Amino acid sequence: MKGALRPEAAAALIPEGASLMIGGFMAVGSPERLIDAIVARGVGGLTVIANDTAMPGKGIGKLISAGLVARVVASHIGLNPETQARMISGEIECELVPQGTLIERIRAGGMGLGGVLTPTGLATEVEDGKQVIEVEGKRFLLETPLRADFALIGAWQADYVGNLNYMLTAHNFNPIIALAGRTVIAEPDSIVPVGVIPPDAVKTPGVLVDHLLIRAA
Amino acid sequence: MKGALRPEAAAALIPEGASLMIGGFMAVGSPERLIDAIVARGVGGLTVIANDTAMPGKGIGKLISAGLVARVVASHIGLNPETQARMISGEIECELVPQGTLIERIRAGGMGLGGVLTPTGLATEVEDGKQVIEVEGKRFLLETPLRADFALIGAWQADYVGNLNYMLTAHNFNPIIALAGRTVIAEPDSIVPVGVIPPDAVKTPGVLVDHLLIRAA
Amino acid sequence: MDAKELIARRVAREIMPGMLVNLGIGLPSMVATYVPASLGVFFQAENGVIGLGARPPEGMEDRHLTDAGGGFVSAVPGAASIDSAMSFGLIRGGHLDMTVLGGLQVDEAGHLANWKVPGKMVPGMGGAMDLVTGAARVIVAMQHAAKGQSKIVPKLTLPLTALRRVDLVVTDLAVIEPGEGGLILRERAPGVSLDEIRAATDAALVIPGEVPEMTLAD
Amino acid sequence: MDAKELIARRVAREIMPGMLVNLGIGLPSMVATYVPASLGVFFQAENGVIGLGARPPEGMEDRHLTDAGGGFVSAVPGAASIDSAMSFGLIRGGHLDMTVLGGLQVDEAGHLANWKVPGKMVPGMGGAMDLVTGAARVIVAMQHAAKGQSKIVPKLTLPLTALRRVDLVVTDLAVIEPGEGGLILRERAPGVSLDEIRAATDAALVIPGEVPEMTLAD
Repeated sequence: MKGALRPEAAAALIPEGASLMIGGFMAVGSPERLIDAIVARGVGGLTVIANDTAMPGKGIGKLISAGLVARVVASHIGLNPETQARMISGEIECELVPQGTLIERIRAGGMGLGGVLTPTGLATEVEDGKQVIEVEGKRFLLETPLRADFALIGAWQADYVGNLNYMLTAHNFNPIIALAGRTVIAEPDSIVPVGVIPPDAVKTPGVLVDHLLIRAA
Repeated sequence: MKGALRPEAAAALIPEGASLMIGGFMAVGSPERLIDAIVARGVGGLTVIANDTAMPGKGIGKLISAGLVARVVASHIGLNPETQARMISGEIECELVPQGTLIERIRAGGMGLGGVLTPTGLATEVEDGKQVIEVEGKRFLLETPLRADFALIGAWQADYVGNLNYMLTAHNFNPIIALAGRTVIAEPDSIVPVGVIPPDAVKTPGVLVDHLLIRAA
Repeated sequence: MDAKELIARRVAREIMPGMLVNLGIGLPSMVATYVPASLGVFFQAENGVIGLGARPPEGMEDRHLTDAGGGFVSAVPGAASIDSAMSFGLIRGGHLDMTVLGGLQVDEAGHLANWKVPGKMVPGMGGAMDLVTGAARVIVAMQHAAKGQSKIVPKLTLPLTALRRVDLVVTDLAVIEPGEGGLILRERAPGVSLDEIRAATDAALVIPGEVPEMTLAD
Repeated sequence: MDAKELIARRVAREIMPGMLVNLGIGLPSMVATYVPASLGVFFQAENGVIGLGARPPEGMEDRHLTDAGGGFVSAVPGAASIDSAMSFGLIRGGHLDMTVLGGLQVDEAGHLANWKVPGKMVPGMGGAMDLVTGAARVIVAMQHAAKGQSKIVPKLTLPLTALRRVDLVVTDLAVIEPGEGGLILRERAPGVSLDEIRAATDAALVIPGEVPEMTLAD
């Protein structure tokens, strides 16, 4: 862990065209201050890998509305009409992935696996273009790993060495994307001294985290 | 969760020839009282799937010494000379699996995946008889899922609905085998009222646990 | 009682003590209202708490605790937080005892379409494909018809959600059990005749000698 | 200073501030002794704590906290407990900055054999195959020879641990860096001559113009 950054300094790390995994489920557990800083910086052509694109004005929805996103890999965009409109107009390229497959692909990327076999999506349009592999007489889709340049995490607590934990339904994609981003930036609700988060309560070890966002003013 | 059983009642659930996943790493985190009860019952022909076979007199080592085990799937048996001797004499059939592959095979079994692709074991004797699959120009071994009739878990705390947590290095295989046993029996150090383990501290949700062992006398 | 309440009350009767149940957003989420706490059922939302409870008291909503639709919920005693990998591990691995989902169409093979209307609605499949593939029991809760069109059809015209045959379809007119031999009409809604159901259904129905009226949860 | 201490002290110098490091049991575990706490290094054992510390004070050992060999350890401030899936996810996914393992043989291709002697020792590979496959940097710490036989060989005669070429070999005689062109002799142990190293080594060595003596950690 390299230290705590102001939101604008964290956003400045992100270049044009970067790929971002962003935690959150309908913006619950998303790093809102970091997203605001990226919008303020205005860097475009981004790929966003996330469960969903939230709704206009919240979480990832703010990146969509600002026109910064060129490509979305998500399981659901139905509650953000702007994503739908920009997809239909061709401004955003959208890859829709079943939610359980998406999280396993991210985990595989983060954990050095070459892929996973899942029954989900067999015989649907999700199967198109994929290898079908038979194991013990059953057919599965081969789903390949996903990684990203950055993982942007919304956490509950962080300690001074970057250990993170999460609260209730704000876990969602956060602990998994922490493994799959080449640079990991976490925005915690609070930053506490080492020892306040006991070892058994750590959900993301600090060794995975590159930067924390400084506490909110 | 169906309730708390005496060790002998829990052991009585296990038939001749059953397959058992057992938590623990060199017996740290293994359910010792449950293992003692299985030894006392003396049911044989067991398959044990675990990281290791501990050492004589400890954890899984007690099942080995009692001659109850016909087959072992493990990553390491080197610290139990009895396992080695019984393997060489042909009494125990032994499948050795790299540790990271073993835990992923168990996870895949528990999570409904048809397998995972790993680079581990490529070009070694672990590759023998396995499918090699190429993804994005890299070669991987296809490793298939493992399940078992029973998962026998050593936990730190359980609550009345079966939620479990674990302490320090006693996590190891326990939270993963909880997903892959058709019947899951957990031996906690203590059993506490609902609410003592907060939702964010639960490592194994009670919905996965069939039986707890009653507290030690 | 309106059609949605009727469906929710009938689905509630499928829920057995101690089950782990996922309720989709919309109509399916209404089912929880009719399941008594004494059953010890745990509701899961795929976004990550086992043991979802009702909306919290005014002023006590917390932004870290919502259902899959983003609405504020509470958690029952004994709840457990899980991340998305665990959530879908439970779903795909068959640990989820039941899922209740909405539907656009069910056909004579028992196949469900519920995630896409080509050229019109492309919201993404979210968790639907995993839920239908992996849950131990899949119940479709939907109106029998939409805009005068039967949603029980001979063959899906909308994109398939999963290969797996669903276990039960509960509508405002009927309870239908898909099986090897087709769609078996199991129950009629109160006061609805067999002829009315036949007339409202495009698919062929297998009709046993006796088709009782639904019993509804309180 | 005996051979093992020499090796451990030389390996310790490879460890950089803030690294996540896995030390194998036996000789490699001695390396920790020579790494100052001020470096902020986190040691991992594959059985599951990030931030392993020294043996606890007498009477304070806890059976829930051991290293991969089953010996009692402590944990440093900021430690994190992990299960085996996470442990090997960190290893296989390249999050582990360095692993230090023992070896039976290293050959001119930089390949390591360290888990099996056919017909003799079949302990199982444990975590070795994952560690060598996945760690960002793999260091082999071993005696240069065993029973008068060089362990640095032209071609492995014992079973391979992993396809991956190891990054550095530290012995009681030399520091050797396997590369595209073979085994490069980088350093000599204090007081050991090039001829002594050549004589003790079955494999061909690439010997640069200058081969300095090792510098050891305090």
